[in-house]
Amino acid sequence: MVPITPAHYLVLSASLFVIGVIGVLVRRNVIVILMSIELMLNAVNINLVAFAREWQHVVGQVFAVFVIVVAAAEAAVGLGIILAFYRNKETVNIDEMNLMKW
Amino acid sequence: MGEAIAFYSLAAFILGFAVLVITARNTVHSVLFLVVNFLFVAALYVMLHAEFMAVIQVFVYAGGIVVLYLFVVMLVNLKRPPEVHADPRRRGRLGLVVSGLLLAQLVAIAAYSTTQAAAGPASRALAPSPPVSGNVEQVGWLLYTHYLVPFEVASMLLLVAMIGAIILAKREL
Amino acid sequence: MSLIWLVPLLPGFGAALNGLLGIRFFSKRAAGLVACVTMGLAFGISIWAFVGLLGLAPAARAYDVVLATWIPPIPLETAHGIGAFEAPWGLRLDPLSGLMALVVTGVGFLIHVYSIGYMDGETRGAYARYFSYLNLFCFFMLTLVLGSNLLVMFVGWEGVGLCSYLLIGYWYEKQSASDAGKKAFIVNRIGDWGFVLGIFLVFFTFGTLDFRAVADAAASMPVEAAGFGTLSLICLLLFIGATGKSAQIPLHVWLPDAMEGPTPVSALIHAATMVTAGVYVVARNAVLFTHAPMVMQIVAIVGVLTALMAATIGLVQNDIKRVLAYSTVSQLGYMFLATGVGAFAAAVFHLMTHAFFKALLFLGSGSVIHAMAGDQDMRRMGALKKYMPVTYVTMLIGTLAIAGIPPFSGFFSKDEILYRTFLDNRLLWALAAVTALLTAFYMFRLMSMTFFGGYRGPAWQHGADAAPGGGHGAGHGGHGAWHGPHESPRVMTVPLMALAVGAIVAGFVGVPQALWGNNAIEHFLEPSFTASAAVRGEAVAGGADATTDAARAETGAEAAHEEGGAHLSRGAEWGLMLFSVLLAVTGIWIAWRNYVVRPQVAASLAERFAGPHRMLTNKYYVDELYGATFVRGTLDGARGLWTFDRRVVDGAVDGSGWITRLSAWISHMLDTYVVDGLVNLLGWVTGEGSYVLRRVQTGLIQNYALLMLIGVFGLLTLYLLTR
Amino acid sequence: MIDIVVIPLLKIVIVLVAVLAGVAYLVLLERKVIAWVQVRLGPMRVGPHGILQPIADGLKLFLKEDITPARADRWVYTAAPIISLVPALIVFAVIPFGRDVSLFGTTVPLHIADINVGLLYIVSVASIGVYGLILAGYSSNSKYPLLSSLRASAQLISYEVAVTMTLVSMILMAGTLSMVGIVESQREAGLWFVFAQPVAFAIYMIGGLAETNRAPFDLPEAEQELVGGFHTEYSGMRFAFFFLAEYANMIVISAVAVTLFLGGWLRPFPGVDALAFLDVVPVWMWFLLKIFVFLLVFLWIRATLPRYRYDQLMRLGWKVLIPLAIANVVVTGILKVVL
Repeated sequence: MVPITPAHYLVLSASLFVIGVIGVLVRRNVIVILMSIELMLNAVNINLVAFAREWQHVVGQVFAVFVIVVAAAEAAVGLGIILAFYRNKETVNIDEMNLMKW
Repeated sequence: MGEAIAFYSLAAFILGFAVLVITARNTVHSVLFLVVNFLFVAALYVMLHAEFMAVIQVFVYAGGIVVLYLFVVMLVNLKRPPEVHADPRRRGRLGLVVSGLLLAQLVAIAAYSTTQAAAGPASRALAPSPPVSGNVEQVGWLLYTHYLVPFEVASMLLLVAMIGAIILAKREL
Repeated sequence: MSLIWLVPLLPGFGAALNGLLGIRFFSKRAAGLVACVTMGLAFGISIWAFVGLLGLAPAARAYDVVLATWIPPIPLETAHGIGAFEAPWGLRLDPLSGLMALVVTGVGFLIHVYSIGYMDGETRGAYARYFSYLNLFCFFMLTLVLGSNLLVMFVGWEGVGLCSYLLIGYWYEKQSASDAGKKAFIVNRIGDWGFVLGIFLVFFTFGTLDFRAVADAAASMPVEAAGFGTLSLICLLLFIGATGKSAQIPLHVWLPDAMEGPTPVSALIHAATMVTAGVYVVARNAVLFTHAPMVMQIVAIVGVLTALMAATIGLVQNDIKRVLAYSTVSQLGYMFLATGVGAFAAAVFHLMTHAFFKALLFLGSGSVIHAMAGDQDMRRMGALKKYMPVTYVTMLIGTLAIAGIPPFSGFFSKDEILYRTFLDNRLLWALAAVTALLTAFYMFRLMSMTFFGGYRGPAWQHGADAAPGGGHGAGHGGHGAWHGPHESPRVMTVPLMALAVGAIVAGFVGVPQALWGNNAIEHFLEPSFTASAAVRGEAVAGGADATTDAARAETGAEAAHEEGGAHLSRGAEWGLMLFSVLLAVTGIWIAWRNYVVRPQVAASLAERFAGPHRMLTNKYYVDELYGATFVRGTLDGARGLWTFDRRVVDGAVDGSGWITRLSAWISHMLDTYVVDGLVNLLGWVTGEGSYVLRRVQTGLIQNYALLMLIGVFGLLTLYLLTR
Repeated sequence: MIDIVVIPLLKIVIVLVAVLAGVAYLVLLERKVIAWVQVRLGPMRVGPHGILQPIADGLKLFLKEDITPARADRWVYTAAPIISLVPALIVFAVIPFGRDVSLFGTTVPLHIADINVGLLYIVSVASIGVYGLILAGYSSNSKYPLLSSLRASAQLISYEVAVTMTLVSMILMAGTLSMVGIVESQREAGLWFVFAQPVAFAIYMIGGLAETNRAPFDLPEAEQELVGGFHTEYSGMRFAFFFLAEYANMIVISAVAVTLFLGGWLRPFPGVDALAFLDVVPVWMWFLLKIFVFLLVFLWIRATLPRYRYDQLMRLGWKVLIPLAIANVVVTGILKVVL
């Protein structure tokens, strides 16, 4: 059985990332889309931590911390927007969030 | 050996739950799957000897953010299901295809990169290596010395996000 | 004598009172009273001053009053370096001005009184307006007369011109009246042009405008016997002004038309005073004229020709006032003839007597017109003797006076003139004699047609029909019906009598030695016509020619009582007198024979000499000539200028404006279609392009995300391919 | 092999059994104490003075029919009790009961695992526990549970902040995240941190009451308003799980408080040698004793204080405790730098 190299983690995170992308592109529920974004961020984090492990240096984890911070902020604001929108239009369907167009 | 088993099983769980997250009809279920997914990611971190990251993952993601999701879902989801009204102009399938292509490309890159010699040592000079031992100590040392300014900026970002969320979510100010 | 400044100011005050308040507030009686009282006071003051003047020694008979400084000294360029141009409000009383003031105030006063009755028909405002004009005229006339320098005189000069205009056009509703006023004014302007130039030249030559100073300065200059020098030019210019004011050829045309004014106005302004201003000016500058013999000749010729022409015209006129007007012109001609021959005293003498009898005649004619309810045509009169005896008698006296029948005043003055002319130039004397004959003839023609023969006027019912001829001058216009010819009210007859007395006695101040009288008026006036004694002395010391000049200059004033020099024997003088009287009698007899005994003869004569008759009736076509030349020329020139203005100047202006508009239009088009076009094109392109581009803007977030993903894919591909 | 697999497994079993038994008897203890406070006798039937009452309850719950409401989210409905119980139990993995002891010739540390992020581990696991409440309320498809679950979770999250802040100040004091390390640091410091951090202790106590939904913060299961709280629809073993989870949480809170503030297994005033005779008592006895005292205090408070109103609850949490905790952290940091 081959040893676990960073390539494995790369493939893993890539797959997770792509799954998040698919979620973003396919689902119409805004909340799910946000969650997919969280998935993508996690993929990134996996990469960071994996390379931190690979290089025996925690800088990657530090970056991961920042990523988590960003994720938290994004979640808070995004969900606030969703709530506000929901109060006005009684929907979370992204296909109905198409006011900003010609 | 054991590492391989752990990795493959964890990877399988992570990807499986991720797929469940984006495929579950019920939003609450997908939120739950997300939590489980995060927990497995945390386990992966533990396997990578990043205990701090693991705990933070659980604490912040599972314990904070996702709870927020759950609240929003409960506040929002009690009305009609959101899946009605699909806009025909949306290119869902094309998205799938492109995503697949992207995955293939990324995997290709990863496979290609393994054949190359790791450019590690050069990059290791990015940041000073902490003089302390222990995961948490090292992370903290870096955060409060070399990455102090980004740290403060991050705190500012959080503050701003908090205020913005309050403004947005509050019905009347 | 120290109150002399009141003489002009009193009438001025009256004029102001009547003009400012009277027109609105005064009753007729009040207005008339104001005017007459002011004039009466002026008359009294002038008499008193005159008496005071007589009380002085002949050499010192001059009294100056300076009311105020009008123009402070201004340095101006003159012939002798820089001179101070100044003009005080100065009045001078000397024999000449005293006499003139006496005449003006006296006759003026009587005419004021007369006007009270004559203008009775006017409405209250017009009445006050008339009297304010009349007073204003007297004010200016007296300023003219008493002014001590040319500028003050010129003020009066223009003022009387103004008043003449106002009074001729008094009935301004009548087109002919206003036209006549304008005519008089414009013709006078022509004369005044010369007069002003004369004043300028006087100042430039002598550096002063004071008469006395000018006279003294001129006395020390040589007589321009041969050439035509500065003095001659001055005299010519002044004479032009005189012709304008005194209706001499060629500016005589305005006077007959001036008869459109009320008859008292004709009497005062156009017979007694204003028209004689020209004579007064010439006499006032006697010294200058004596130093310009050539101009003297011109003056004499103009005078005699004017006299003759006016007399001939007067022969055939049928309008009673026009006849008198032409006779006035002719008498003025006599006066200028006198000045021309150097007999200034005789001229002033004739001026005085003429003022009396001509004013008398005019007022009489006014009375007649009054009686005829405004009709002035003698052909519709006749046999008025029995209706208005007072008028008849007074007018008869006036006529005899003008005809030169002794012992009336006209005889002395006219005979003096004829005598002096005879001494100076036989030809002129002949013409003057013929004029005398004609004068006698047409005056008695007037008398005959008016008072003798049968009544040819319109019939009248007692109190039935309205006055014919509109009766603008008719005192009875006020109370409707015309009751036929009748004597005028006392307020009009009394002045007539007074003037008649004047016409009789005025001559006795100048009885010649030939009739054992001493020519008092000449001696009295002499200082006014000569330079002051001192100047004369140094002029004598100045050299032979100067002395001869002085002597020659003084002949005009002294030859009459000098033994020797240009003089005739007493017998010859008698002969001349008899001859002139004979001429007058002949004229009277012809008139009597033709118009009273056998009136048809006149008509037959008119038919036989139709051409000359027509020419005379049309006044030698002078008006037509002027109308054809000057008026038409002026009008055509004005029209031409107007056309030029409209075509060329306005054309240029309009053209520039048009060009501006065109360019503005062009730039507007440019702006609209090019500039805006570009802008709109840009906007259009943007809009159309956005139609295409906004297709991308689907509002579907996931499509945007998909685009992002494709971008990432593309970038990665690029990365892979390029590394 | 033994000390890698067998001994940890033994320890886990012992701890689980002890905790569950403790929970069972804690219920009895509560009933008795409140009865005494209210001058009653409490359960007296089963066994002498109702000693066997917990067993009877357990049997009853075990045998009771397990009802799932119609149109409930079945999976979640099933998962919710487990999700709420498991965190409460796995927290004990890092609680040290005492110094290493040697028996049978091998030194055995009296804790299951000593990880260097122990405190964070506790916090994060506790934060997981909230899912149990929310999902229970959501999945039972009934309004009372839903409301109470929302209340409970909101309350939990709000007070968690304050509690975490106090823990931060404790970490500042100890300079480590490991529980053992904290106890050791207290021993070295020679006094319990409760004396060094009275404010943090008070905040932690109040926050602990709130997190465990105990009186006076027991709004989520306020019988008067919401019939029974988030587990109204539950019955049988699932209900038992919730029950266990709640009381286990009480014990967890007490254990953590003891470890952080009361010196864990240390005897009173460890710095004073005059009291060395107290060391005759085994260390784990000290630990259990302190926990017992804590639990008594819990019960005592419940029996004494009335319930808060919801707005009062939130005001206390957000406007008093959190600012106070932050201030405490700041002051502590400053003091650490200065001293």
